[in-house]
Amino acid sequence: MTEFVDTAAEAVASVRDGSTVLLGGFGNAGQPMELIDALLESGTTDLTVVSNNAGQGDRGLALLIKERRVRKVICSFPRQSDSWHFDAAYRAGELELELVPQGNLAERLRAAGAGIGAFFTPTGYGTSLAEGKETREIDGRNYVLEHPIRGDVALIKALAADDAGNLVYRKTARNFGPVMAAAAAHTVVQVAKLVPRGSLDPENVVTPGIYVDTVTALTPRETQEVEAA
Amino acid sequence: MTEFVDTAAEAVASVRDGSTVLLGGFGNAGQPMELIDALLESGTTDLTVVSNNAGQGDRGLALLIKERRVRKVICSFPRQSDSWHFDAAYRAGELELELVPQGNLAERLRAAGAGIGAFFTPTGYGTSLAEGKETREIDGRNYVLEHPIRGDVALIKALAADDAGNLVYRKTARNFGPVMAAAAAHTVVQVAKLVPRGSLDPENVVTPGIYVDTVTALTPRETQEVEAA
Amino acid sequence: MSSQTSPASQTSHSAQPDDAPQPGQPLSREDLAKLVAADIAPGSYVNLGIGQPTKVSDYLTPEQQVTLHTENGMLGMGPQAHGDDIDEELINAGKIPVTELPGASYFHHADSFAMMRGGHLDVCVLGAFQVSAGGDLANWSTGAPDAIPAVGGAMDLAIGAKEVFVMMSLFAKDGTPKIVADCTYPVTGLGCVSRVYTDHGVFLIETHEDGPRLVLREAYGIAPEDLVKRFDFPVVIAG
Amino acid sequence: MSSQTSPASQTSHSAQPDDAPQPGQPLSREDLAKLVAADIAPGSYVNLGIGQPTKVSDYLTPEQQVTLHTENGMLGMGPQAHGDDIDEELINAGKIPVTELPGASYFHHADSFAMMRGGHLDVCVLGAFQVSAGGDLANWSTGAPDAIPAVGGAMDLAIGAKEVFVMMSLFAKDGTPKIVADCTYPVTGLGCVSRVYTDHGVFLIETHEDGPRLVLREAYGIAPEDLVKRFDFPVVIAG
Repeated sequence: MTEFVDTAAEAVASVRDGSTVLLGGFGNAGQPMELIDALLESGTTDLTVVSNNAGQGDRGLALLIKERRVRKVICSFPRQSDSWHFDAAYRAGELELELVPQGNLAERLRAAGAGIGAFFTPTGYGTSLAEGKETREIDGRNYVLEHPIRGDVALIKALAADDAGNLVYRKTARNFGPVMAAAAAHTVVQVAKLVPRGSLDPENVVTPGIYVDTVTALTPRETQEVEAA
Repeated sequence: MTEFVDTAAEAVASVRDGSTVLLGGFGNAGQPMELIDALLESGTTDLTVVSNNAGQGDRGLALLIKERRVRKVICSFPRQSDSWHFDAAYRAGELELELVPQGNLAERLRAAGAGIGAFFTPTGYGTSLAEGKETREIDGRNYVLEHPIRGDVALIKALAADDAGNLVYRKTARNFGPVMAAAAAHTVVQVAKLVPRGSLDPENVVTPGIYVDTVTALTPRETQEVEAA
Repeated sequence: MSSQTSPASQTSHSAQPDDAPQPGQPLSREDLAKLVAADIAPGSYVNLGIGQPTKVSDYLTPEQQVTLHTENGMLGMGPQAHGDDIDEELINAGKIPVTELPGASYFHHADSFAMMRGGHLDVCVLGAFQVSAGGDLANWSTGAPDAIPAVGGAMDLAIGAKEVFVMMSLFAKDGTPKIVADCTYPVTGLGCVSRVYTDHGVFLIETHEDGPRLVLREAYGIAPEDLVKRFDFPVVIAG
Repeated sequence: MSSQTSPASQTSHSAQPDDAPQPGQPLSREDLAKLVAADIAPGSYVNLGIGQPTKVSDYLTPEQQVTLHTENGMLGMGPQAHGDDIDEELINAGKIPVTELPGASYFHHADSFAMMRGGHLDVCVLGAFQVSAGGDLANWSTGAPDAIPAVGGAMDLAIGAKEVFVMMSLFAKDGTPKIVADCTYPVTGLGCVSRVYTDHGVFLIETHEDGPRLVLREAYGIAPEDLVKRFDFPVVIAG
């Protein structure tokens, strides 16, 4: 059952030292910035972070890396024009990197949530990122065997949650949210608004509440109910 | 690009003798009855049909089987109180059956659409339905290797399509539609209504038009536009 | 299907007098459903299999806030539909028309079975032909040579929840327990059952370092000491 | 990045006089984008990679009814957003704010990459460091030992469409062709490229029974016969 908490600090209390944390977002779109700030504030460390990027500028994941709270990053695209904190930590040998093609990252997360033990993907076959991995030819095409990526906690962002924990997202901010919600043992969501049970059309729910453990709204509930979707 | 045709007969013209046809539906919900009737009318034969059930009563798939137009059925639940045409053909040795657990059926179709070469699933491990299949223990759990099921043509039913071919479904009639649409080389959809481009909220599209090749509406377009979602 | 057992059908292991005090009566099918419902933790996501398990929903209370899943693509399923509420596009896995509760959601078959396979449901309640002492489940096929096979979602359900509860009558028509050392019917899944609710007793299949252990939590209509003697393998009486 | 080649950089294979008639000029970047756009079949679903390929969208006509995919979860992407239309939750794979066209749809990352991996896109247009004569693509890493690696969706895009078009300048700064016998840069995908659009020529990589064949469809700013001599492996001139 989904719990609703008032602050981002309470929401991230399930993250422990050494946890694997799935962080939603593609660039800034869908990045749960307030939850990451609360994680920074909480002092938890020795984290493995799974995210498409490895932090930009001087906020969010970039600050977690700057403060050396991240032991390892599993991502597809760490190097960006403003990823200076990642760059510094990586070059200093103080941050482990597992580089994963973006679609394999998404599918490995999906596999974790879907109870798939491993899967053969064509992406990366014959490249250095598949070195040492099992390969197989199936029906004339070559594949690499990839395994699930599970999280202890997922921190994601959605547009709205109802009282059942059902989520809807907004435009390309949806990105990794749905697969990460299913891939983590405990999923924490920051939403712009909470709406009453029954106000989301059951046909349009993207992430059912079964995948959502903790929700926090960035604005007080009272002011939001009138805007219910 | 999605084509729109006026009749179910035109819609099923892509089915050839010997085709593998994916038939949507769980029981009667989501079963594209009018497309199946047109297929019956068309005379195509020697079909391999992939569907959750194997026909009920004296309509739809049951009639295709009665007429011996189906060479093989891949399904999870052929035997029902009113599956007498399947029962008769099967007992007569005139119909091949590949029995697949329902979730493996759905996931094998999903794999076909998603370009996954094969996947390890826990479902069926240690049972007679996994006999002869490759198995593997991964992280202490036992899995069976399953391969994609691809269709030449998918025949499915949806609630509405817009001019871009985007689909929305209705309640539990959604069932196999989305995965079958992606798993077939050519996807044919019967819809209750056609709506103008832009009238489906992009957040709520379930099957994007890229998966939809042919659409036919069961009622004339003119009378439907006013009811656009 | 529940078969009352006569003393004559008891095995020779039974050394206790047949007239030992019986704590109450065997459970009726309704009482069994009530018991299972009461054992489901508040806030759980639950799939109730076709047949006897469906009855559990009659005894779930609103306070429990249990969300029902049906594998044909829905969470938040309500009671069976009647009369004008019947909608042939809103059915459960048994193809019976049902209703939709506020907070429901629909999804396609691959997403629905991913939800089960991924271990997100808390409890799945299933019927069975047999359960082994180690938690193997047999409920999809009698193995009769002339039977037309059909599996549906049985094998997915068997591995599709954090806990799998089985509901069945304890004894077969010949008086032998349907909890067995090894399943003689074709199995649906291995080591997947965690509890067995029967008319004569509730059994827990516990995981221990030295393997699974079959524990009798409570007996109904028969003394625990007598009940465990009906098995030709060890059954621990909960202390 | 386009490097004009001087006669001095031509290989010794060149026996033709340097002043042979040149059919027109090498293609500008704009002309190249125009050419690619014109080659995309009407009604296609297309993914345009970051950088030079993005320019192709400027030359797609409404009559072509091309639907653009962006791998971060959208079909029906419109042009870049400006001013008040900028929405940081509506971006393309290059993280540039874009717009939404009527008929668009949003989906999550696993669904988006399933769409690519499953071969549903008709065309993907990518930049490259090198392409091999057999269609291997190298566009994700220079292989420099001190570089921080980043792959993003490059390897998924390489195998993620029915046809993969590459757009690049034909010659490297040292004058050697970037279509090579074997890639010296780390590969992104094997045998995945079907056409290479360059300033000096358009090349088709055809599949034949005896293996892939590199065909020069048209040369720009240089005679076809001269162009093929710049390669140290066979290039067939389209007849």
